[in-house]
Amino acid sequence: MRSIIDYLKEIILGVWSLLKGMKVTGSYFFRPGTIVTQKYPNNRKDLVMFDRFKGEVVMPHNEKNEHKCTGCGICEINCPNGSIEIISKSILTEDGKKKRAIDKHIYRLSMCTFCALCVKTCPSNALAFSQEFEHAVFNRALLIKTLNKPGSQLMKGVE
Amino acid sequence: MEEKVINITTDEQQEYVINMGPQHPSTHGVLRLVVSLKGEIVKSVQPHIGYIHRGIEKMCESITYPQIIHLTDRMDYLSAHINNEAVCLTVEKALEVEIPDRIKVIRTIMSELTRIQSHQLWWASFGMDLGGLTCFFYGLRDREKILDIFEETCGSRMIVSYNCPGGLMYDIHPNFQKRVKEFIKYFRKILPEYDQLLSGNVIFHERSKGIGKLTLEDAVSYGITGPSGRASGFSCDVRKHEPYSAYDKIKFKEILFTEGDTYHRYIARIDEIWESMNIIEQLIDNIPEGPYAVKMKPVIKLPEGEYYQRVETARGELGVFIISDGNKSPYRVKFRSPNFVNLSVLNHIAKGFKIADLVAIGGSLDLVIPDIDR
Amino acid sequence: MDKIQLREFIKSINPDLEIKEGKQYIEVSIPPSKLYILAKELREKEETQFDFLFCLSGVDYGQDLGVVYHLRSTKFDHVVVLKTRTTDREHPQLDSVADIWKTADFHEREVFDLLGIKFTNHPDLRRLFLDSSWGFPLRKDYVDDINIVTK
Amino acid sequence: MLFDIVDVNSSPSLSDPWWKVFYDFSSLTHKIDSSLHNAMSPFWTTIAEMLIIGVLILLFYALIGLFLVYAERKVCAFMQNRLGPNRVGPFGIFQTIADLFKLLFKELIPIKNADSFLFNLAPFIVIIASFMAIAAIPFAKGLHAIDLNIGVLYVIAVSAMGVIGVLLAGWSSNNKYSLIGAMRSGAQIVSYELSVGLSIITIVILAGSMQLSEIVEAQRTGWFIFKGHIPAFIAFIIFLVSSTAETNRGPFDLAEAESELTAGYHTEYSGIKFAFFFLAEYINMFIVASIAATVFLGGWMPFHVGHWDGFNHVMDFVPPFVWYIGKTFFVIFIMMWFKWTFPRLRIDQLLTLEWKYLLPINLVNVLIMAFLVLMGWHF
Repeated sequence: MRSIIDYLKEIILGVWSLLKGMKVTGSYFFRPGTIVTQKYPNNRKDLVMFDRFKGEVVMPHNEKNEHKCTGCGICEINCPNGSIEIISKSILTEDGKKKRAIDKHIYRLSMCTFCALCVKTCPSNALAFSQEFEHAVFNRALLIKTLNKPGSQLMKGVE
Repeated sequence: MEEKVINITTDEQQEYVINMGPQHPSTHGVLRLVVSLKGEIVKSVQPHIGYIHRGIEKMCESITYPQIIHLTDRMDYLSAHINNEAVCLTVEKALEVEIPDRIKVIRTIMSELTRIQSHQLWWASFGMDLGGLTCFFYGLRDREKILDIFEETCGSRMIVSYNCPGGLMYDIHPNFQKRVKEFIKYFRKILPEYDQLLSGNVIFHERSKGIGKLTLEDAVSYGITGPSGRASGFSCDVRKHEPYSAYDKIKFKEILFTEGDTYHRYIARIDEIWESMNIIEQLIDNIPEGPYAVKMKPVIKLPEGEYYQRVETARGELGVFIISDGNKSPYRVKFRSPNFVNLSVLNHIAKGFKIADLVAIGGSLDLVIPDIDR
Repeated sequence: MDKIQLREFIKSINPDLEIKEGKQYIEVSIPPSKLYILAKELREKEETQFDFLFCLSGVDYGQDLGVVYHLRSTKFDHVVVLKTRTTDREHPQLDSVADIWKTADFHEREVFDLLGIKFTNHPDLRRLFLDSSWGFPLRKDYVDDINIVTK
Repeated sequence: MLFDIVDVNSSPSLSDPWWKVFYDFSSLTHKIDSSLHNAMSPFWTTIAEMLIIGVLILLFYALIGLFLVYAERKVCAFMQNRLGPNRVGPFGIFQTIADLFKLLFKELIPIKNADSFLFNLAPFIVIIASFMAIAAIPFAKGLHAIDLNIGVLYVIAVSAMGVIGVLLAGWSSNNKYSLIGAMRSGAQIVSYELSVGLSIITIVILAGSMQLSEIVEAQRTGWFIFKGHIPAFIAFIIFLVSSTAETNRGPFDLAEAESELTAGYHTEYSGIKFAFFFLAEYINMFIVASIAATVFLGGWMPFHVGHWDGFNHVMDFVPPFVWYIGKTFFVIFIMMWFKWTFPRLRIDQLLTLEWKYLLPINLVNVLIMAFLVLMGWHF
């Protein structure tokens, strides 16, 4: 008799535990307000990324097309993957001295691991992260980017 | 007339060998298990690893200490922050740098958040291993909230790279405390649902109780650490035994069980989530003022010698062993990764159970394959 | 046991060992031939009970190949580091400790795979990550023109 | 011949308005039958009727399959806090049609060491088994392809035939996972067939007939699940559980067990052959749900409560076909709810559940029901 009671108890408790699980899923079924899905390409307009989001490395330019990069090469040394390459040239300053300046700041997005060492170690804060995250392209060559804009110059007062 | 060949098959020849993986839904990555079966019963499991061996230890020998950190993210990607912290602690220990309290507290909070999100993902995939697909979505839904906190402060969601030798990359975001408190409040309400959905279930109890028993002796001998080891009664919480960061200042309980089966490995992790939330609640309102990083030399060179640092990741004890010869890059780095060691016990505990149990046991050990392969 | 006691105790087992006070732990250098015996004693002696081998790392010291064992006792919470070296780079051989600590099984396979140190009496010494055609990548003289890129 | 079996009692009159046909399809079928008879000989009439019914059922089959796949995806998505398909068409309703085209155009990968004849035969066996079962289901009053006098037995027997296809698929694809999946499926269906049969027998005792139309007719005064007291309710629960197991759906989807056996018996199938298995799974679910609706929930009979005449009249106003579909989808929803909530059982626990729990309870239940019917204690 005892065993039969235990047997029935086992069944009832088992079914009860199953019903509790069904309560959880069922309650979500009848509360569509809790749905967390974002319809991504449709909400592109009002999608705001966090301001620290590491999308890709960019070199901010001001309105006079000036940047802060002196071409010192610290970012190149610090990059663990060799995704930054700096091609420098020598230019004549106003007072007739020869000076090193960047010709091209090449950044290979495909090799970047977003460790932020370049941005952090840059002595003149020339680099920053943008919030751009849609990096997909059809050609790998497009992932090699030149960060300084054509014709840009070093900002005054940055050494 | 041809001679008749009589085949005498032994027990061993009758075994039915199947390859689980490298592409298999329940190996959680490119792990290959060669399983010998007899009927449904597992006779032996041979793990074959190395499909994503990247040679991180070799790579570390040619790069500088700050650069190592971004590689450790990619070992156990679910405990990324804790891995970073381990390397930073080793470097700081070697250089004998005094770390301000603010950094320690922030590191502790971040570590515990990492632990919670790792256990959430584990819960999600463990539920899926057992066939309850809904668990997967609930787990990921809640994990997203922590990842948002990470994204706001660190700039990335999973591979955070938030530590650097001597402190942190940036200060915490102004919203950090508010968001963490919101999350804790939310998750304290949601976590019992996990229990109702999966672990309160009679099917779950049947599937997990008494499955894959690991005795204390074996756990120590195999070196099984983390929640899996603690479920067997192996007191191996580095946070208690060798406190680092701010763990010596806070009160928390080491979750210990003695049964060591799949069910208790599960419960150990769930209890750890509760405990982690307690730790965060103790710290979140008391973040001291101070700098977020100590000024370090531009080129970090460790003095000659050997340094070992243990930390508790979400899966167990991570050891960082650095041999330095005084250069800017280490002479030899060894990562004692918890998953690598935990995998070695799989054959021992899965023998004699069924295939479905093998999946459950593998899920309960919470393996992360990149950490095994490194 | 604290560090001094531990030192005395190891001295008492084997008086001619080189014991060094490391930065964190006691470091015992031991020739390969005596390693297994000492390891077994440390594991089984009532006073030490080093039952948890928490790290086993192979190191290429340039001339020699060596293995470092980090041992801990779960009962007393003390730690000792054993170090052994072999000068033979062609056929390096060490005794396996896999029957003392089961965790050494995988660790030794890893060391064999990456450094090429053979462990005698190992239950199942196969390569772990790489296939048999690879060299031993963690050795300092390993060259790989394709996969290792230097600037 | 096929059409006029349908209805004997009702006398259709031409004066009824056109919408009356939704309450009684027999007038429509009679009309078609008689006009066909006028046009050709009885032999060709039968052939033509078979053709019409075949095409209709095929169409229905495809539609139901497509809709159920969509419904399942939506239901599971809502349970999992997701939106589910939402790209193709409004609310993603054309998603499954897009999937169908994808499956149609996919390459049928030939397996080198497979037993190609059996390999190709297996999906057809599975789909034909479900196709045959659908013929005997009463969709509404007068909408009933063939009303066998052993309807219940026929449906159970035929729907269990699908396992042969599953076994063949697993064996012939020469894949170890498939074989394990197929063997599990075999063991599972052989044991759960028993429970399905016994739980229906409980109701057959109450109804006193195995003819599906009579079972439905007997529920005019009240559905069997209410008429039969607790035994009928227990039988309903057991039927739900064991029919979920019989259709290889979660939490009893051991034959596929995607976290253990990747995809089980249909691992090696691709394209439209895979689609056949996929479709058959959903149609089997529909069949067992409609059996549950017919036997326990009164088929196309509306819901009536005692002497609430006004209420009963409103219920009568809803066409029988809608009642039937509503009940069937209610059962299907419960089965989906099961699937998306519970973890999967292990094979030995699956058999334990059958032999140690469902079967003994079922046997006792049959006895109690027989006793109730003998004493006349049912409503």
